Amino acid sequence: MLELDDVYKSYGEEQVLSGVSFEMDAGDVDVVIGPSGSGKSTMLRCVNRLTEINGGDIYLDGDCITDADTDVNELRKQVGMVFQDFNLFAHLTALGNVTLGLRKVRDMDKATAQEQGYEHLEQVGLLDQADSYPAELSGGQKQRVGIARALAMDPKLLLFDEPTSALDPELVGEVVEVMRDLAAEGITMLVVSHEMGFARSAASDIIFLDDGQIVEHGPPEQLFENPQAARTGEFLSRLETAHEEE
Amino acid sequence: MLELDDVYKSYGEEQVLSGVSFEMDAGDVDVVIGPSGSGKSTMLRCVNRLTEINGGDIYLDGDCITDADTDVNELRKQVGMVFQDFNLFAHLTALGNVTLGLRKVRDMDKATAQEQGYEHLEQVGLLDQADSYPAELSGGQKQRVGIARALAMDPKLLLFDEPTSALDPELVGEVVEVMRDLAAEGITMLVVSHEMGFARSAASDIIFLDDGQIVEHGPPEQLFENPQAARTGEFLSRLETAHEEE
Amino acid sequence: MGTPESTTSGRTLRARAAGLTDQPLTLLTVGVFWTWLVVRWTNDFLLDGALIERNTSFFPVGPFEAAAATLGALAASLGPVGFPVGWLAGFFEFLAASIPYLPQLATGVWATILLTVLGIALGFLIAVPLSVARVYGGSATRLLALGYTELFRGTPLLAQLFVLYFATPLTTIIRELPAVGTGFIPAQAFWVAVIAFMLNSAAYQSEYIRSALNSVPEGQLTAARAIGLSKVDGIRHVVLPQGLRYAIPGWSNELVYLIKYSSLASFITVRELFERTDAIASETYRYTELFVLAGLLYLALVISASLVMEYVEDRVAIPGLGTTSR
Amino acid sequence: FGGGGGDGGDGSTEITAGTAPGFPPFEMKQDGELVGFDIDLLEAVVDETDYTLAGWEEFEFKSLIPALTNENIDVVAAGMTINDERDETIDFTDPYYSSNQAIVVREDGDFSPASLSDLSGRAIGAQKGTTGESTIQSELIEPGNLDESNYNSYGNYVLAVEDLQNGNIDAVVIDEPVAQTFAAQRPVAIAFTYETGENFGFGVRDGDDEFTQALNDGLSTVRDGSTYQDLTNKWFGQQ
Amino acid sequence: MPPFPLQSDWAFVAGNLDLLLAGTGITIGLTAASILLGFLLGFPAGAVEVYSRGPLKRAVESAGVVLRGTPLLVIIILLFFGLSVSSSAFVTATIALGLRSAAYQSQIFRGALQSVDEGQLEAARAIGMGRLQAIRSVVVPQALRRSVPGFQNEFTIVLKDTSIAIVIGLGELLTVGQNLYQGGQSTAALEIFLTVSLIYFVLTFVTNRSLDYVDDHFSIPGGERA
Ligand SMILES: Nc1ncnc2c1ncn2[C@@H]1O[C@H](COP(=O)(O)OP(=O)(O)OP(=O)(O)O)[C@@H](O)[C@H]1O
Ligand SMILES: Nc1ncnc2c1ncn2[C@@H]1O[C@H](COP(=O)(O)OP(=O)(O)OP(=O)(O)O)[C@@H](O)[C@H]1O
Ligand SMILES: [Mg+2]
Ligand SMILES: [Mg+2]
Repeated sequence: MLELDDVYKSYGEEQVLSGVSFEMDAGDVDVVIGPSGSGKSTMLRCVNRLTEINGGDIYLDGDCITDADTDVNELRKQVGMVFQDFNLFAHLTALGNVTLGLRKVRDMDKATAQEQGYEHLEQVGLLDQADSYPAELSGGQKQRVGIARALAMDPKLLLFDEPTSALDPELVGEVVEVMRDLAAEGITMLVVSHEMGFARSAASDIIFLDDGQIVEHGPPEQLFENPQAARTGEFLSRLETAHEEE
Repeated sequence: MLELDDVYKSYGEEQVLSGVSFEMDAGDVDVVIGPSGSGKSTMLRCVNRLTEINGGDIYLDGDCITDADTDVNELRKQVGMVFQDFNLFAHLTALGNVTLGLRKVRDMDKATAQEQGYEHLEQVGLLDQADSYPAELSGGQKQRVGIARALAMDPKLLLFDEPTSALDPELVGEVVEVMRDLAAEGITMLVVSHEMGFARSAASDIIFLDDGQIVEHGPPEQLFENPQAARTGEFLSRLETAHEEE
Repeated sequence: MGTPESTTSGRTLRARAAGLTDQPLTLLTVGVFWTWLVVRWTNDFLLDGALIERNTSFFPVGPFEAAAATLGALAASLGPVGFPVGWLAGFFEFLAASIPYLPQLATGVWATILLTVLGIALGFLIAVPLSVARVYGGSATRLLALGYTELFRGTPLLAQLFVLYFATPLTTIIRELPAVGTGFIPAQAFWVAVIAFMLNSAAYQSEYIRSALNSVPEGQLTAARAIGLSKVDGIRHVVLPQGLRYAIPGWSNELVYLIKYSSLASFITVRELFERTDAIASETYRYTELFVLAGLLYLALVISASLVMEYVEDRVAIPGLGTTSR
Repeated sequence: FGGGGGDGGDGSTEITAGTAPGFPPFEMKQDGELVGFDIDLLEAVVDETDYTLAGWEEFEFKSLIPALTNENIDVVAAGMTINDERDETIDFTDPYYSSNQAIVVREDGDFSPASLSDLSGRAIGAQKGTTGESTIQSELIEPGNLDESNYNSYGNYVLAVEDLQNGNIDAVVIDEPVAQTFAAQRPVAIAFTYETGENFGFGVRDGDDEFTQALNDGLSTVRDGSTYQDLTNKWFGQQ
Repeated sequence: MPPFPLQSDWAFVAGNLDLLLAGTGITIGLTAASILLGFLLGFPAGAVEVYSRGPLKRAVESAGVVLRGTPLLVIIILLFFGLSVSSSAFVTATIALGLRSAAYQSQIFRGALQSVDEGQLEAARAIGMGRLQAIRSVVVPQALRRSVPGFQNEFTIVLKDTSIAIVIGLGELLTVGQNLYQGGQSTAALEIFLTVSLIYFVLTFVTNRSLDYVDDHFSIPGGERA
């Protein structure tokens, strides 16, 4: 479904990704963890080509999508993205956010787009808020609109970049719930997140990225209970300092 | 040391605090938890009179500090505050942040103020960053400067308003550590925080605030293991949804 | 944030905003312009014409005229393809025509600079309390400050100059002051213009500063008060140092505006750059050349001001303050 | 200039005149209407020719010559003195009025000069681009009798007289008929007149000879009849 | 006729109010035409400064610097007498004011476009929009709302600067006012200036309040006020 093959990426002097390779199958939910600055966001952004890579290849359903002649707009319809800061279109209602892509990218007429828009808002439990503007929504609601907006394009793969880290602790639950539902529906997702609860219960694989390299990659049980690399263990223990005894 | 006696506070029509009463002794560390909008921040801000109350009294070391003739600037020297968003003075270095109060409020000369400033930066482990501007610091470092700034005024009581919730997960640890050290030194602290690890291990008492009222108040073991009110249990379980199985 | 990358991106942002001011050619031109001005002023004002007689240009007209003639002939001989040479000839013709007027214009430039600098600096002293009153004042002071700004921004500067000069006893009062109009100190009309520019630009400056103060996060003042600073001290030591930095780009705009609007002082007989140009033009009828020349001198002043403000902004820059997103 | 001269007038017989109101009684606005001696006179003169006057355009005085050379207008009737500098740029018709410069002072003031040399050391004013200004330049400033900083130039006579009343200047140099009207209306007086022997003429484009000739012919017809005298009586009263 | 009938100064102003109002009409027309021209040129120029690279951007920036750096008085005189762009004073004044305003409006729109969070453009691209389309459907609608305050300022400035058109003889408000007291009928110079100022003040006040209303009307519920 998705394959990264020896991907390199640098910004000027700074090497951000150094030979990243992994594969995921349709229906997989892979969770990426790693310290700040390790290249997690960059890796996601390479997959829908918001950032261009310097070396290696990325394949989606067997097609190399990092060729120069790939139509990036076409690619991005197939790869949805959910942002940490939501990035909802501030001048549009929740429904407007979800339907903009349908109307301007998929060229749907207004009525059909709205119909589909309502469906996706229902999917994330926000039918009631269809006419609210982003500034009128809570963080958790914003993020769910962000998810609905990505789903509306009917993507093969959904990317999530720390979808809950800008949320109040008690609002995290509602977004995690929606993600869990999507996972259960078999939607393929690549998720950067440090929500350990979600990672343990919903992830097919955990990918630990450090300094632009995949240090460890495996199912959650193995990675959490029995980390192979010393760095993985160290990072996990740092993550838990604050939550100890819990 | 600190006593709130039947404190009421409203913003216009909206009743934010409705008869809040509790006491804490010197050396206590009380942790306040509760849903968003329940009045936690408002309660803290009443204690150093960043917000004025509408009813009841607040006593600090036996003096009523909510009298009209209390000198608020004098009071605020005795009650330090650490903010969720740090609120570091953006135009001053770490050292400048710590010494501004010493120089302009305590009227110290520059050399003495700097000497003390360095001491407090050392206390939070930031001597190396004395000359960095806020924008050059990581979140955890910023918050530690915020703590040093409050400590510099040599307050009787320190207020913390969600000091870690704006931090990257792996940076939370360093701030919690500093707070734990302060607790160990016997500094009196009133902390709004949902860091359960810290609450369990360092709190003398937990105060659960809901809808402007204290629903439950007791030592952490009792409150977490055996919540008396249904609402407390419900809130705690919502808090843990995202972290379940951890 | 605060990494070397973000500092450089801040700098490119600013350079972009300034447009031409980062080109070496511009810097060279500005350098030549100021050297000429300073030498001219020193000669005319301080040395009493020791280097060269007042009103006599440093540059001889002859060579430029000769060059223009030669190039003109060359252009003619080249036929239709000679037009770039023709332009060059026109340029030299323009220079030759301009040279005799340069000394008088340099005197006008001096008055323009003095008017602008005094007007903006004195206006600043009013603008800061005015903007603080708008943002932090009680309802009465707020209203008063609002009234002031609306009044001075809502009526033409020309009308303000007129009222102050012809309809108030200001000229009489200033005229009676010792030393006014003698030696270096300009006569009353100049000072009336300075007062008008001060009052008018204070209104505009206060708007820029006000919006900059508003962009200082509220938490900054809260934090200042939380360590025991009074409101006034908090504004003074925390909000203003940040707000004034945010205000620099807008304030620079106002400076540029004032340089150009100082030309209106000619209306009340102040002999600044525009008045000088106009006077020479109405004597010689060489409107086009003279106004192009005046335009170039104003442009040089404006670019110089932008350069100075860029330097100031750079000097007082603090990582993370004002360089992003503006 | 002058290369294409003549095409403004002879292509069609319609001409546009330009003036600068604010110079009573030669030209001014009353109730929104342009009126004055120049206005009536030029209309009478053009009536005597084959041309028709399409209308008037108003400018600042100093903009009139550029407007003329630029073909915005075809003739200037604005109390414009014929002098050499102007003659280099444009042409003039025969003179239609002779005027001297009057030196105007405050009526109640203690300053009563009797000759130009009495003005030295005093602050004096004139309207920019007028004969008054050139008189000050050539008779006072250039010989060194007046410091340049003592001369104030105004966009308009009215402002100069206003400033005289304010006390910022001690004398104004203006065309004599204009000075008389001011003296009649304001607390100012004519101290003395300076004989320049200057003449007003209508300004026309350099090389527009046919048109100039027509205006000159018209002017002599008007002068020979009673019209000219009628207009002088109307606008200069007792003269 | 007596050339100088004596009248009370204020009565004189009142008697000539119709003329002043006619001048006001020209002032309003000139302002509207110039602002419109300024917008039509200034908005694309601002967009070019933000989104384009290379010679086009450099050209737009340089033109902006020159236009912003030269006094309007000089621009008007050059266009009328130097380049003779049109024999109509109204057209020339509109072009001069419009070009100058375009240079300033481009900066207003540049700032507004830049102030829209980069994440907005990114999010639009992430759902498959082309760059141009993303700018048009997501960035521009937000930027236009944010430029209202800057636009208000610019409007006020253009309105008052129409008075400079007096140098090419355009009979707008200030010219009419000057002609009145220079007509020799009255010494009401101060009264005329005060009246003219009042008219300008009313015009700026009314336009600013109307633009406030427009701003309110188009503001995004719950969103920040620019
Ligand atoms: N546009 C850019 N230009 C230059 N450097 C960049 C850019 N984007 C990211 N970087 C750098 O690349 C490195 C990796 O950044 P990235 O955002 O991928 O990390 P991350 O793992 O997502 O971190 P975080 O957990 O903080 O989001 C960092 O050092 C960052 O400074
Ligand atoms: N300055 C204010 N003006 C009006 N209402 C306010 C103000 N500050 C707070 N409120 C209201 O008071 C209530 C309590 O707010 P408070 O910030 O104390 O809650 P909180 O418990 O700290 O919430 P959170 O966890 O989101 O920080 C909220 O409904 C809020 O809208
Ligand atoms: Mg990231
Ligand atoms: Mg709070």
